[in-house]
Amino acid sequence: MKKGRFGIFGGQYVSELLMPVLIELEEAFDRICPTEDFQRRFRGLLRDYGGRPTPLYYAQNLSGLVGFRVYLKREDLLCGGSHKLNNSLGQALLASRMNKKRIITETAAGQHGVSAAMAGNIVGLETEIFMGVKDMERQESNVKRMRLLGGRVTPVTTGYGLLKDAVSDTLREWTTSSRTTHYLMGSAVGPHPFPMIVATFQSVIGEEIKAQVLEKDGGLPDAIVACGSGGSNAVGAFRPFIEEKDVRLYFIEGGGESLDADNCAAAFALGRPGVLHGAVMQILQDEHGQIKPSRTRASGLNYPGRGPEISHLCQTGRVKAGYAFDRDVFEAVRVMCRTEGLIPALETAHAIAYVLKNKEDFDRDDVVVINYSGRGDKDLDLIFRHSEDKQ
Amino acid sequence: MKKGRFGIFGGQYVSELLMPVLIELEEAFDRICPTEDFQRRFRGLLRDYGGRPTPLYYAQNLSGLVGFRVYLKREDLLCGGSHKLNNSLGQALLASRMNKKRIITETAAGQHGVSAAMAGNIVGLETEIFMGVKDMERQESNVKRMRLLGGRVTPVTTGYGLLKDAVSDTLREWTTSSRTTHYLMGSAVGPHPFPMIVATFQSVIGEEIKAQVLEKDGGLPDAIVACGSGGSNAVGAFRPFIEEKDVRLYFIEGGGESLDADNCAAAFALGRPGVLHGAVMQILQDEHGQIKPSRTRASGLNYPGRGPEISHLCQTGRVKAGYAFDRDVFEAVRVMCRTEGLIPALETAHAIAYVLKNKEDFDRDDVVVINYSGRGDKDLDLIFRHSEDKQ
Amino acid sequence: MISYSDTLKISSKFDELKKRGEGAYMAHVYYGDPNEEFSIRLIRTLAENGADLIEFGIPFSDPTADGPAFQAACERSLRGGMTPKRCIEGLERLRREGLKAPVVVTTYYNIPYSMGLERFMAEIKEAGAQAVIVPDLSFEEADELVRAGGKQGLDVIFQIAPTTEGARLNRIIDAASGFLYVINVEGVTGTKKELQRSTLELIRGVRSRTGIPLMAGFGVSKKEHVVDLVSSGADGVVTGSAIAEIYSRKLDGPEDALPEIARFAREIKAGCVEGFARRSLNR
Amino acid sequence: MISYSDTLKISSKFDELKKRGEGAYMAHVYYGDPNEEFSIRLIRTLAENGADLIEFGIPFSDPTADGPAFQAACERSLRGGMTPKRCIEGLERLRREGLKAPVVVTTYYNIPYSMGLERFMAEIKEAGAQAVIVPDLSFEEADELVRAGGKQGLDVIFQIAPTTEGARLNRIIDAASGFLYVINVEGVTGTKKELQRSTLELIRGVRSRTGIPLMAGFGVSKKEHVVDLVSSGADGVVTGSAIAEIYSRKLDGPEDALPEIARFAREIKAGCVEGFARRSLNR
Ligand SMILES: Cc1ncc(COP(=O)(O)O)c(C=O)c1O
Ligand SMILES: Cc1ncc(COP(=O)(O)O)c(C=O)c1O
Repeated sequence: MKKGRFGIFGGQYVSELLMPVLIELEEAFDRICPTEDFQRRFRGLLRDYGGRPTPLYYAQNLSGLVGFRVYLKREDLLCGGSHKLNNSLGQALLASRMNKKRIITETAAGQHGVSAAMAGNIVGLETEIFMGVKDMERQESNVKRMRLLGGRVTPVTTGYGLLKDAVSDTLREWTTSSRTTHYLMGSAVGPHPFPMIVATFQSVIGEEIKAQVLEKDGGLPDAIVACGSGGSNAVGAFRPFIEEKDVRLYFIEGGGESLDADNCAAAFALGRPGVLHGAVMQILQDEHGQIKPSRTRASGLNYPGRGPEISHLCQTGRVKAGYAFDRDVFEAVRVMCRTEGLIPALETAHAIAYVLKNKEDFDRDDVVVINYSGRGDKDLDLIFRHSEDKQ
Repeated sequence: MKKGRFGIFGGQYVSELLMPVLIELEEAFDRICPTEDFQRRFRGLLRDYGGRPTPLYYAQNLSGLVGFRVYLKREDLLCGGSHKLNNSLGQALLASRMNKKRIITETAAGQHGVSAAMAGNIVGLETEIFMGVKDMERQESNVKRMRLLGGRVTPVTTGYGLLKDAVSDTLREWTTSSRTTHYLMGSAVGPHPFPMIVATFQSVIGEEIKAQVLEKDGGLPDAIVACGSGGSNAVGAFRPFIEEKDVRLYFIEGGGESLDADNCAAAFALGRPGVLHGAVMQILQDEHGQIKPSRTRASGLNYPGRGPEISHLCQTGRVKAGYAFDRDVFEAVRVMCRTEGLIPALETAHAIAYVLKNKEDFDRDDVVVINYSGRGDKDLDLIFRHSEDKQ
Repeated sequence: MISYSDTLKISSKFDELKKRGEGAYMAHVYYGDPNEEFSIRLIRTLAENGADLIEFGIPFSDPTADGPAFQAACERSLRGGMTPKRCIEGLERLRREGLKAPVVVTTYYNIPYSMGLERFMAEIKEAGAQAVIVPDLSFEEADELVRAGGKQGLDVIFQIAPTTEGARLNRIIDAASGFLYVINVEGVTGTKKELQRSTLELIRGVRSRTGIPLMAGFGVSKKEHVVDLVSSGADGVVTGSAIAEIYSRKLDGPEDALPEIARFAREIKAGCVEGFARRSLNR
Repeated sequence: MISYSDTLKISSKFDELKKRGEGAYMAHVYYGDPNEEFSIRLIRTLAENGADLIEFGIPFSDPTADGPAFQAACERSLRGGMTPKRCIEGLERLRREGLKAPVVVTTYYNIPYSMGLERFMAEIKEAGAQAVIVPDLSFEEADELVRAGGKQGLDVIFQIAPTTEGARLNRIIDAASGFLYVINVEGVTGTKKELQRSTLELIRGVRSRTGIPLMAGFGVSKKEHVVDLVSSGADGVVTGSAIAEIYSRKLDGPEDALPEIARFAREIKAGCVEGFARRSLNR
């Protein structure tokens, strides 16, 4: 397969202005990342700053409820509250080794922006974060976090004021500053080498799952379930299992109100391959090729594209794509709170909701790992308002 | 020393209604806690649910700033965002083994209430949390968390509507229900056996520090700094070092605006021994023995009493008591954000502020461990408003 | 210095009442709520209308054994500037002005602890008290206060509760002096509509083990309660919150509540008499 | 089907201009902003007032290489219901109504990708285009589109930027057809006050390596820019955002802006002529 390609997906569809920095980045990644020095610092930060390994928690009460064994891979316990830091630390370190002076990035749920600001401070680089104005409203607490951390949060008003517009603006900013600035891509999307870099840094999740489930359960899991849009937490969790054909892999998108609703983000059900932000991906778009924004309640699932790797894995059937509707997502939050005392991020709750609503996908003696990608602190107001409304 | 006594401190000053349950509790703790079965479940939950061991993080940037080596014991990464879960899981497990049907407790910052609700769900016990109305306002997000987790949050309007009043109301409730209900005491305070139980469950912090600092730095630390009011995180961190006379121990209280201000919580500077909520403790009180509430910006430091063990350690000079004023605490938050990308809880920021303001207490080659007791998510609005005001 | 006749001794009071065939009525007030003058008149009214003993409360900021009525009473009194010293002066004044009933001072342990146990006991003794009750002082921690009381000839009253059992119960009974305070309910002070069956069983059980006077308190607010308690073996009852509830409805002019309080006290006392009579019948 | 004379060929146009001693002026518009009728009149105005080539933009929802002016243009056009198909029909109409300038269709890669590359190239060819520019299509990914263009005789215009260097620069130059689009600035489209010195060096550098026509774009908004660029070796310039900025101040009646746009075009064209003249002097 051509470098940077996953089947028909991937590639480098960017302005000529960016090609040189992408080439530089790939070269630097290939050169720096494998060095012992980089790995020692990266692994050290993941462990001591991030809190890795994150636990694999046998969710006894939830298992009792669903009738099969469920483990949660606790990325919510990673510093910052989601899996995002794995990638941010890796790329920030890389950027500093590349002598970049500054980090730019975009964020939707704010989790990535927070982790980028953290990582920027650790390596001593300025951080600017582009964020759609709509997302800024919905994820106000994360905006505060980023600003407290010294991150400059730049509101994006173009387009729909959502994540895709923020990515566009970050790319624009990058074209003006790529010599000094690293674009810390937040998910496994964008032009090559980003999907590869992000997946590499995130695959620590899957490596840990593999070792932990072997230790705790004596074998490989029967299924791994992860939510996503760009797909970084999913690819990170899935990577070490792709060749293990007996391990079923599920990728859960935001279903919004329904498949017909205009907030639906089920790109595998409703989209088709297209080119956006530098790569061929599975994309939500209209008949003419204009990109459609989605607006599920989970800001982090509203990117219209699916990263090249997850696009390919779903297209070829290795990964099963599913979705969860908003109402089931809120119910999943409730169940998680009551059974295990954990408030999940709305994104994460999609994976839980899928398991709760599709019990027939799993056998009585299946071992199912849910990649518990983040905690719900950022969604507290939304969740609380919803739970009040229901009473 | 008499059981339950630390020098002149401690004891069991409670209504006769509660003596039988305290005796039952002590007996149950002594019987159940050492069993392999209990320890396996407790340690298992701490690891897989809680995320222990929490890292000991060498804060390179902060160290550079202060001029000596600073390690952070990352209790902020514990599930729920502070050290409180160590104790809540232990007591909730104990309560369920004692066949109690229900947990009651109080909370100020809400961190303990959240951890109690989590632990309650894990062991399948109902949880009711008493919280002063003033604290409910200031820590609104934690109130939401507790309620989402199914905890019943009961507003306390008596007295000043602060933590001490919530403790009083919880004690009152306990006198009516002690046969079926466990009072999950949130700090190392209250009548014997609570201070012992809480310190035992929290001392996992210090045990880990000891092993980790030996591994990372090749020796014992020169100093350990912890914030506190009841003293659970401090005692937990200090316990394994009390006999190591070369390790200096610092206990940092809330200084409020100034020592003269009526929000000051510096009980070791301003208080004296007294009896409250079941024990002889160092207490903020007026000349007549009426308890004085404090109202520093950190809800979790406003308990007017210092647990018997920390009271004794400070009285005998083994631990040095210090305090930090509000303005230095907010500055410490800023420094922490910028140097290490971490937003500390306001309580935790007191320990950091002390180190920043008292650099002369430490030598150039000192190794200082700050017990980083919690993350600032709960204080986000307060911190953010303060940082905006300053601009 | 005021001198007190032997009749003020608690044991003499119980002897006297037994001879008269009456249960004892102890009325509990927090001094200074809502002001000193009212407390003086309140105590006088109670003593004149049937209260045999006065439980004289020194307010504390954190009265953990008290329910809402007494919490509010403590708060009001403290907000009015009340201090332990002024309370003791108030007691002295009551004695000076002729109060003849034995007085049991009640407060939380930090008040004597703060003043110094010896000094506290000496001062209340001098002011005219016969005993103390410290609701947050467990039997296990009481030695020091008992010792200080011993020096002054003051009884430290112990409490027992429905949850007190077995060997501990016996130890407390054996160590009791003055009288034993039987906590009727599992809970804090405050009026209750009904008396629990188990309360009467508790009284009967303790009665069968000891001759020391038993005073039943917590939750008593009606004559029927009193009759039942005394006829079951209690030597008397305590009411507290019930009184505070009456005047706290008229805080603008609490004196207006005194006639109703007088009526209430007479009824409780009547219950003490009737209960005692029934007890004799029961035997 | 419409037939086009050879004069529409891009190479012929450059030959002709060179013969006349002029730099080429390419005017870039997004079709349909704010409506189709205006775009038709705008393009006609530009062609009549000095534009030698038309860069005909098909709006895309996420124009990542464009600055604020063109982002807004795309948004307005799409909000008005514009589709790629209607754009192509618009181009056809322009040809039918006599537009003689070569047309370079520009759009983002998802538009041809979505329609199918072959079909897209065939349709724009048939409508009258001579070339395409796809700003988010890197040289490395261009093979397929070049192949589809080859079948139709359409040039795929490559871009080079200040950051393009070394072997890659040479490879792109060697593969270029039609002309090379030199991106003047590190950044997106949009007007700039000043032209950077480095831009002119870039032009000179590339000029020395190749004989293919060089069109300099991004940030061009003033005659002085144009003179400098053309005199430094560019065969022409592109203006885009500058035009959109003029009419976007009068969106209620954009036609009112046409006289100003005509003036603007004439000035840019004058710069092309003057720059060329100076170039000859420089030699
Ligand atoms: C908690 C959480 N989970 C999942 C995601 C989705 O990102 P990805 O698809 O890259 O895993 C996000 C994005 O913000 C997130 O915050
Ligand atoms: C983060 C944090 N640190 C410290 C404390 C103080 O508690 P303790 O004195 O029991 O350690 C609290 C109490 O709420 C807290 O939330």
